[in-house]
Amino acid sequence: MEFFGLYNYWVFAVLLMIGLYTVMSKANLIKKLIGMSIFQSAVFLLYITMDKVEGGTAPILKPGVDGQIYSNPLPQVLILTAIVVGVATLALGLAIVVRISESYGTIEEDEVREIDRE
Amino acid sequence: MQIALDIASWTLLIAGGAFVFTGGLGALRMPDFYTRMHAASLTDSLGTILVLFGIALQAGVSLAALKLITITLFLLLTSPTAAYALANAARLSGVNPEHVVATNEQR
Amino acid sequence: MVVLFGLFLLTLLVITALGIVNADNLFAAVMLMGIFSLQMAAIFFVLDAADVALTEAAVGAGVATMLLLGALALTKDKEKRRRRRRWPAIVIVTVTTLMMIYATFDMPRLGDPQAPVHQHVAPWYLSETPKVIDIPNVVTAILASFRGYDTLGEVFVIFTAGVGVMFILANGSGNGRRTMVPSADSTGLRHHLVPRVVGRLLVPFIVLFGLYVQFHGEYGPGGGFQAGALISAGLILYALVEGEKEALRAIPLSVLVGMIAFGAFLFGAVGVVGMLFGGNFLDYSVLLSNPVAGQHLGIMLVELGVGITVTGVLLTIFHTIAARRKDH
Amino acid sequence: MMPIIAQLPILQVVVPLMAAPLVILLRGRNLAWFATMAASLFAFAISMNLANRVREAGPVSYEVGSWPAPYGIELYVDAFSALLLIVVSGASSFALLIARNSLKHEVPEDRQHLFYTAWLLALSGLTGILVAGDAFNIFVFMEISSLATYILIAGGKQRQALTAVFKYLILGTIGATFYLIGVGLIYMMTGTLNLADMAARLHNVADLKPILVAGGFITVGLAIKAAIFPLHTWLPNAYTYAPHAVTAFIAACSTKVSLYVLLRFDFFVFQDNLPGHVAQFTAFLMPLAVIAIVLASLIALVENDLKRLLAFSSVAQIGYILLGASLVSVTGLTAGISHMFNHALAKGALFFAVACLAAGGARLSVTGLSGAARQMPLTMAAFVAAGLSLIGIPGTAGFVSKWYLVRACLELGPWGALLIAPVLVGSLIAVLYVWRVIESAYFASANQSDKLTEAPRWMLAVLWSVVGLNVYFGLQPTLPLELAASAADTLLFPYD
Repeated sequence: MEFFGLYNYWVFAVLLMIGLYTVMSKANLIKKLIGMSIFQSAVFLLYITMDKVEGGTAPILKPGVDGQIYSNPLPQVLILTAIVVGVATLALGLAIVVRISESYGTIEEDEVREIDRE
Repeated sequence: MQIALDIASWTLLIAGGAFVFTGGLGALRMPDFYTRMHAASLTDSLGTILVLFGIALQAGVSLAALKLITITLFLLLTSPTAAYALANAARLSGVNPEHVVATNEQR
Repeated sequence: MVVLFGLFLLTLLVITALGIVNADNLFAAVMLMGIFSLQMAAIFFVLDAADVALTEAAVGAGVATMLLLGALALTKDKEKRRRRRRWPAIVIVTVTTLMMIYATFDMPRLGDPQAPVHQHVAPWYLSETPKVIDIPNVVTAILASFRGYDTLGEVFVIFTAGVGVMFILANGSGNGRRTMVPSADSTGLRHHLVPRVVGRLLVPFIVLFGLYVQFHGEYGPGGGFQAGALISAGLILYALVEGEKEALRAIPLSVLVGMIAFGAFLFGAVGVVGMLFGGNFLDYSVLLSNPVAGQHLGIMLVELGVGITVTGVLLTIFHTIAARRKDH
Repeated sequence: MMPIIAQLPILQVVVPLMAAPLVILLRGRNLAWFATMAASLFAFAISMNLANRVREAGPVSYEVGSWPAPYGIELYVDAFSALLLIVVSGASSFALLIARNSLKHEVPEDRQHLFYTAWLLALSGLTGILVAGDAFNIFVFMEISSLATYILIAGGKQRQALTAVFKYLILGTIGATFYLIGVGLIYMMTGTLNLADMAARLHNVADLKPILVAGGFITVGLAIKAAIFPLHTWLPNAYTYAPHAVTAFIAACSTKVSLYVLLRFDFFVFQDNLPGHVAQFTAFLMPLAVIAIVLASLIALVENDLKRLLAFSSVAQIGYILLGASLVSVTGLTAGISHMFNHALAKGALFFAVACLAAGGARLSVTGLSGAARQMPLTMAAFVAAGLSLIGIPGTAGFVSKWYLVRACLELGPWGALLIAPVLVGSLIAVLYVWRVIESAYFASANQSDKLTEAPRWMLAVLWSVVGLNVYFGLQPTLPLELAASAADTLLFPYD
């Protein structure tokens, strides 16, 4: 049973690293931003894996039923904020990439560096 | 009565699953854009609707069933439109089917 | 049961992520990104996070894909395949992954009820909400009232993103006062008859569903952010189908900027009013004579402020990108 | 009506935050500037008031929404955050005074109201971090201040500002997400997000693996945001290509706020809970600080672009602050924290001088400044005075914290003497690179091509008032030192 309990955390680690790898090794600026949003999505997975309780349901209280186990609501609140932060950063990053593509003519990082060096 | 409902919903679910599978397989195996897109749209329209009806039967007469029916109606409207829009956009941006037919003869 | 679902979906997730990384055609990468977000939403739902699943689907898949497509439309969507020495990145990545895996062995197992997370703060929320705020959806109770200050910060994050895109992409040509007049050929999909008819049929229902999600936040999954994303998705569909000119005539840009400012200001104002009535900042109990009714009123107003700001920001970003397209 | 005094911690953040949606609607001539200036001055007044209350009555805590501490969000203002609140709101007010003129030819007229909205959001984000007592709340306000800072930097005229801000965005987001992972792991093992509560509950889980990895993630994440040596690569370009007023504002306070969060976590949360905590500082952060001081100063020595030279000197100064903090002694921490205050003054004055030079039409490079002193005597004189304060000449603000740093090293005994070397070498190199500018401005022959005019009187008045502050706090440093000492005391012995 050991393997299943920790599988979520291992997928979190793998996704985190796929995102970080994309940001580090890809030259295309939009691909970097996509890698960054994968990187942030991995963190959502870490938080939401914490909130599951065996046999629990979503934390919406049903008045009649008592003795009902609920999953932990707090990580969900934190992740609602984190998702919005991720999209806001993506929007700003894309706006900057559009301006870079217009003033430099390319969105490949090394070509931009060449143009800067001239 | 309950068993009949269960059997009906299970058959619908399996049929829907089969259609989704064939759609996926078709999208993979078909030679060019239009045929592949035809296979994929098959999954969207028929497969999903069968699965949704299957679940609606499981849910019995309840608010959930009503919600599932409305989702099915929504899908009935949007997936064929999406398929049409995709094909139309492809046609406008110059993906023409005749070209592919020619290569089939040479093979 | 949960573990089985989780196992299957998580493996699919990793495969999609690898697909995204290797996709040269950025358009394919964006589509895979949408699929990635939907799988994420499915996993969240399996893990009992209904609100987060709805948000991830609406904001993560809907809005993020729209932003990426908008950016691709203005730049090139082909990535140059090149051989680069990748070993430093691979080394750092593997080292950090091993560090992470090393850390997971003391972590509580999935769904273990004895985990410290479920012992300390969470039970208080679950027991206090019926007594103090008395709404079924505990997540909305925490989001809007117990940790309302976080959500205030979050609204201003979206507000900053709106200000940022307007500042960076505002075309220097026109002066800001005049709304960006889209040029003649912005006719949208006029010659696509079928999508126009279906679109015109669907837009009211999408906006209606958005409003339902907005005001249903206290009883089931829903709230300001999801509602904002849904309503703006509906209006963007209207803009795509009818064309920029119609959409800007329906909701001009000055109204959108007004919506952004009003929503954020409404949220803060509810807090300040609470302060004037003698409570601390964002204390809704003092708003009305009966504290529980005060909480209801506070949460409803706050979620409304969030919904208005999110709709305003997303539509402004869409119109800014669309207008940008005409000038260059 | 609750007495307004009790509401101060939340007002500190809410005033600039609520001003932002108003300023976005003001498209008038410089109506937006007046509103922003008013909000910034109001925030400065609140921070001075808070500092007095903290000095008299000790740390102030405030429950947002009247929910009890670990369940609701608690604001916590102690001497350390009070001092930095003064630095942040002061730097914002002075930089706004300079921005009034220097922005005329940098940001087009029709977008200035958006620029000032972003400015207010950056200010409220930074103050939000400083008053927050809740780990996740710090992340939310860190994101607000970072996003707003990206907007401000993207306002720069040259196109390199865009590539610089893109790199800063990527690295900043990775840093913030590392911090989020660290907070998530600690939350997983302790079940709480409130800093004080987290510190209390960390005892029984301290030796578990997730907490150690969480410490690693938080330190690396905040090191990126605070531009500590190996992770500072975003800083030079971001400072160089940002508008001059923005560079002055973020140079004075934005990296220091991330350092504040790092020190808050390392001393307040991990203090005696994490086994080998002292080793973490001395073994890991001290060498980085020493390398930062020496190497960054050397790079500054060979740098020709004036703003990039000052940016690398900032990386070196952050090394000083970190060196002070990594001595884990009361004097060391006092030196580090007071250097945050003094460096903000010195570096702020230098970047104000750069803004004045640009307003006067000078080319912002060491060679380009040749002979500038004859046409712009007042600005160059202020530049020299601010340079002296950066080096740490006695009688200026920079000297005070460097003196405490040397005393802290001596307290360590024989090992400490070894640490004095980098401090002195750093100051020596600082003398050299300030001298390079002086030599080019005063003694080199003026090239006739560019006609320089003295900077507008308004900007000169602001510049000279900040230089005056440098000298005042050099001679009369009781306020910052007292706050820094009590901050060091609360950090090292949080529980008694």
